[in-house]
Amino acid sequence: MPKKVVSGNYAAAYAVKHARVEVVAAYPITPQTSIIEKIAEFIANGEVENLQYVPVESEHSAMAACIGASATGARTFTATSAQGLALMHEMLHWAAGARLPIVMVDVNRAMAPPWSVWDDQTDSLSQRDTGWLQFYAENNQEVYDGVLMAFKIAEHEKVNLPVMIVESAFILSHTYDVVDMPEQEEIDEFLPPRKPLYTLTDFENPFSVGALGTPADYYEFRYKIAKAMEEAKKVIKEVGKEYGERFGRDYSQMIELYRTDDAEIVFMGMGSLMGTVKEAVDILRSEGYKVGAAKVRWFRPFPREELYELAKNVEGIAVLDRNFSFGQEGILFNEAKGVLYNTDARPIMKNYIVGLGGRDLTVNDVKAIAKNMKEIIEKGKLDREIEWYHLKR
Amino acid sequence: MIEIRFHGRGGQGAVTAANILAEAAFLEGKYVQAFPFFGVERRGAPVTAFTRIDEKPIRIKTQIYEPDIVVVLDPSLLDTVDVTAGLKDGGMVIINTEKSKEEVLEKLKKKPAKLALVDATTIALEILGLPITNTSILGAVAKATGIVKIESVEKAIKETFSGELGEKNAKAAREAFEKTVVYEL
Amino acid sequence: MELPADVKKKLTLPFEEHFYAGHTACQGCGAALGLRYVLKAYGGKAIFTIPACCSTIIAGPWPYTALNAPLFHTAFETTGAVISGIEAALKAKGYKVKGEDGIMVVGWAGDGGTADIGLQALSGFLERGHDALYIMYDNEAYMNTGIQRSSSTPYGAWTTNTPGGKKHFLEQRPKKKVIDIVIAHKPAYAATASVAYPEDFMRKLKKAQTIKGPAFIQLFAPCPTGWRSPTDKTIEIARLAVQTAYFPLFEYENGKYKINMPSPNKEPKPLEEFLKLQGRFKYMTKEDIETLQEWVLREWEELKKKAEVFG
Amino acid sequence: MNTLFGEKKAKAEKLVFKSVDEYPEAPITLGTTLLNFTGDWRTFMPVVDESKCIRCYICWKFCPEPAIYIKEDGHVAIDYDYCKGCGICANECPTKAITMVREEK
Repeated sequence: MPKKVVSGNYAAAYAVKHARVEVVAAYPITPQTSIIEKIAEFIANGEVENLQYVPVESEHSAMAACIGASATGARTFTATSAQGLALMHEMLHWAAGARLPIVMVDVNRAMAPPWSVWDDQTDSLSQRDTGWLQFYAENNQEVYDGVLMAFKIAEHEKVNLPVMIVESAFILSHTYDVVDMPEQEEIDEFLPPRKPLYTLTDFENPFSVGALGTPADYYEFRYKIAKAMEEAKKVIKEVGKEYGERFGRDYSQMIELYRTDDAEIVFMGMGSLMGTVKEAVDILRSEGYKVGAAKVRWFRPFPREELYELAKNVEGIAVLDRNFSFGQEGILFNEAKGVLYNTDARPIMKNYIVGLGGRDLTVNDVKAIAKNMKEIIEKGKLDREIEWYHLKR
Repeated sequence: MIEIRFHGRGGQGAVTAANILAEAAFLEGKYVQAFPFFGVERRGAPVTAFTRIDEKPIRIKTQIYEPDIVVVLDPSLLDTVDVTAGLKDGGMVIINTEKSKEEVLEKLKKKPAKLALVDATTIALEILGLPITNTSILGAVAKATGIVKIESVEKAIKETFSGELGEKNAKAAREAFEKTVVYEL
Repeated sequence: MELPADVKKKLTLPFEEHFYAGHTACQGCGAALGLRYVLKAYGGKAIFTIPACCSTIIAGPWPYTALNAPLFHTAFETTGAVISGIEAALKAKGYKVKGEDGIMVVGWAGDGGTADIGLQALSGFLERGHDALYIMYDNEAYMNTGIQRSSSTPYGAWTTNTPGGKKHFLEQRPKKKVIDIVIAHKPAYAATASVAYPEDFMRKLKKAQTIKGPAFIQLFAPCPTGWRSPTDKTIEIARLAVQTAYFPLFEYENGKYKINMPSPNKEPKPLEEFLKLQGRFKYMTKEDIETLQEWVLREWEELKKKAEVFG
Repeated sequence: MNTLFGEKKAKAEKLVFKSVDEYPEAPITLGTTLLNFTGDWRTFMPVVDESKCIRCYICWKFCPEPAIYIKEDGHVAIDYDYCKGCGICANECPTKAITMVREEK
C-alpha cells in the first residue's frame, strides 16, 4: 500500500478524493484552508471526476449548500474551523435533523477573542448537541482513515447522520507525517457509492423534507435521531473492525486503550495530545509508574459502555481537556464523570485543563500530572477537582 | 529519534526544507514528522521549522525544545535569535554563512560539538538566481549529519519541485554537499 | 379529465395543477397563488427550496405536502446556498439542469428571507452563476411572524413594529430595491412580476427555464392579512400596484432592460388608488402620500431611462 | 366527482401514527394537503350564475386554493370542500356571474 508524507490537511483531501466525493462546498479559514486548496488542485489537474466544488460566500452557506447537495443524493464534504464552525451551528442541526450523511473535517482551533489560530477543542465540543457524530484524530493517519470510515458510517442505513472528523490546528493540519493510503480499488470495495435514504430527485413520489412538525410529531423524530446515535455505536465498531481487516488499522474500539491492563492511573483525552501522552506513558512505565492512556476516539456517540469497562479497573483517571465549558469544567471530564455516576465504577477523577489555544502539552507535563495523581490516590482524596494545569501562577 | 530545528526568514523556505528533509528520510524507510512553528509570521520575519526522524512511528506532538541539530538558513539570524537554545549536549549546528568558524562561534551562545559551514546563499544565487537557500542547505545537512544520503535529498527535492526547477535545486544541494566544511569542536 | 378543445384554447395558463388544495394559506393569499403558477410553469419537474416564511406553513405541516414536486424546507437565510448545493449535486450526478426537459431548481423565499437575512446567500448564488431560479415573493413585511417591517416594506406603511401611534411611528425608509442589487451581479436574467399578471409571470418563468445561468424574479404578492385589505381585492391591488407604477413590471437580460407594462403608453394612475384599498396605509398623512407618490414617480422615470438607454 | 384533483382527492386520508416505529426515519411527507377540507373556513360562498358566465376562466386563473374547476360543458364550478370564500373570483369576474352569498351553516 502506498505511503505518502503529507500534512493532516492533505490527508483529509486525499481521503475526500479516494471516497469519490461528489460535492464539496467550503469557505476558507486558517488552518483549514489547505484542505480545500488541495481538493481544488485535484480538480484543476483532472485527478477527480464528477466533483462539483462550490466556493460559497460563508461557512453558513457552506453547510447549507452541503445540505442541499446531500438531500439531492450526492456524497458531500466540507471542512472548517473555529469561527467558521460556530457560524455553521444552525445548519449543523439542520443536517442531522434532515438525516443527511455529510462528512466534515473540523480543524480544532481556539475561539476568539483574543484571536487565535491554534489548537483547542472548544469549537467542536460546542457542537456536541447538534446530532453529529464526532471523531477525534490523534495523527494524520487517523485523519485519513477517519474521513474514509466517516462516509461509510454516516451513510449506513441504520445511521444516516452527519459525521465530523476533528484534527488539531497545525499540530496535525500543517504537520507532515507518514500516511498509508490504500489503493483506489480497495477503497471502492470498502466504500461503495452512497444509497441515500431519500433524494429530492424523486419526481414520481414527490415529498417535502422538514415540513412543520407539530407537538404531535416532532418528538418522535428526535427519538429517531437518538436511536440512530445508539445504532451508530454498533456501526462504528463494525466499520472500524472491517477497516482493520482490510487495511491493517483497527478502529473497532471507540476508546483506544494503551497499556491500561494493569494501570492504576489512566490519562484520558482526545486528539493529537494523546500521542504525546502515550510517549509519556512509556517513559513513566520505565520509571515504575503503573499508568496507561485512554484515547476517546468518538465523543459522539459517547462510548459509555467502554468507559465503564475501563473505569471498573483503575484507581484514578486524569482527564486532560483542551477545552473548557465556562461555569462548569472540562467537557470530556464532565461527560465521563456523568456516565459513571449511576455505576459501581467510581475511580478518583481529576480534570486537568491543558493546552488551551495551542499551548504545548509536553512529556514533562504528563509526568508532572502522573505524580500529582499518584499523590491523590495515596491520600485517597482530591486536592482539587479542576486544575488549570498550564496557568502561570 | 533525531530532532532537527530550522531557523530561517519567512520566504526563504525553512518550512519546505524541513518537509524535504523528512521526505528524504522517508525515502530511506524512516518515520518522519515535519512542521513549522505554528505562528503567523510574514515574509522576512524569523521563522522556525522542525523535522523529526525515527526508526519507529513518531507519536510525540509537541514542538522541539531540545534539538539534536540546528540548521540556520540566514546568517543574519545569529545576531537576533538564540539559535542554540536547548541544543543537546553533543549537538550540531549547520549554518549558511560566508564567515569563518571563529566569527561564527563568537555569536553562538552554546558551543556545539560539531559545526558545519557553507555559503549556501552564493550557491543559490549562482544556480537558482535567487537567494533561496532551503535546498542548498539540505546538501550541507546530508554532508554534516549523515542522517540522509545526498541522493535521497536530491530525489526528495525533485519530488517537491517538478521539471527544471527540481533539477536546479537538486544541483544546488549537491554543490552545497561538496562545499560544506565540518568542524569537530 | 379531457378538456373540450375550445376550452383548452381559451386557457391562458397550463391546465394541469401541481399545487394541492387544502393548504393552509390565508384567504386571498397572493403567495399561494404565486406558488400555484410556478408549479404550473414547471409541471412538477422542479425541486423547491423554501426557507422560513409563510410558505413553510402553506406547503403543509408534516406529514402532508401541498406541492406535487420535491421540496426542501430550510433555514431562513439559506435559500441561495441550498439551491446552489442542489444544482451542484444534480450536475455531479449527471442530471440535465434547466432547459425545456431539464430539472428546474427553484428557491421560493419571502422578502425578509431575501432582502434581509438571506441577502448574502442570494448574492453568493448570483455571483457564482448557478443554473437555478430564485423567486422572491414580495409581500412587503415579515408576515409569518405577524407583520413586522422588512427592508422591502414601503414608506408610510403600518406594521406591528412600525405601528403609527401618537408619534407617527410608521415605516420611514423607502422600499429597498432588491432587484437593483440583483442586477448589480449581472445575472443571466432578472425580472419583476405580479400575481395579477400570471401570463407575464409564466412567460418569465419559461425564460428563466431556458436561459443559462442564475435567474431571479421578484413577484409582487399581496397579503390581505398583513396589508389589512379585503381578501377579494388581492388581484385588484396587485394590478393597481402595476398601473400606478408602484411596482412596475420589467425584465433584465444580457445587460438590457425591458419594461413589460400592460398598457405601455398610459401614464401611471394616482398612487392613492393603490393605497386606499389597504388598511396598512391608513395612518399616512397627505404629506406622507405625496412623499411616497414622488418616490414612485422618480423610480418610474429612472426605470424608463434605463430601458431607454440600456434597452 | 369531477374536480381538479379527482382520484387524488378521493384517496386523500388522514395519516395516523400510533407508534414511533410507524414514523419514517427522516421527516419526509407521506400524503397531500388534499385531505384538509378548508371549505369550513368560509363565511361567504361564491355562487356561479351560468347564464351570465362567458367561460373566460379568469376566476379559474386567479383562485389561490385552487378550488375552481372546469366542467365538461366548459362552465366553471367550485369545489366547496376547499373554497375558503376569499371572493377573488367574484371580484375579478368581468360579467358579475359569481356572487358571494352568506352561507348558512
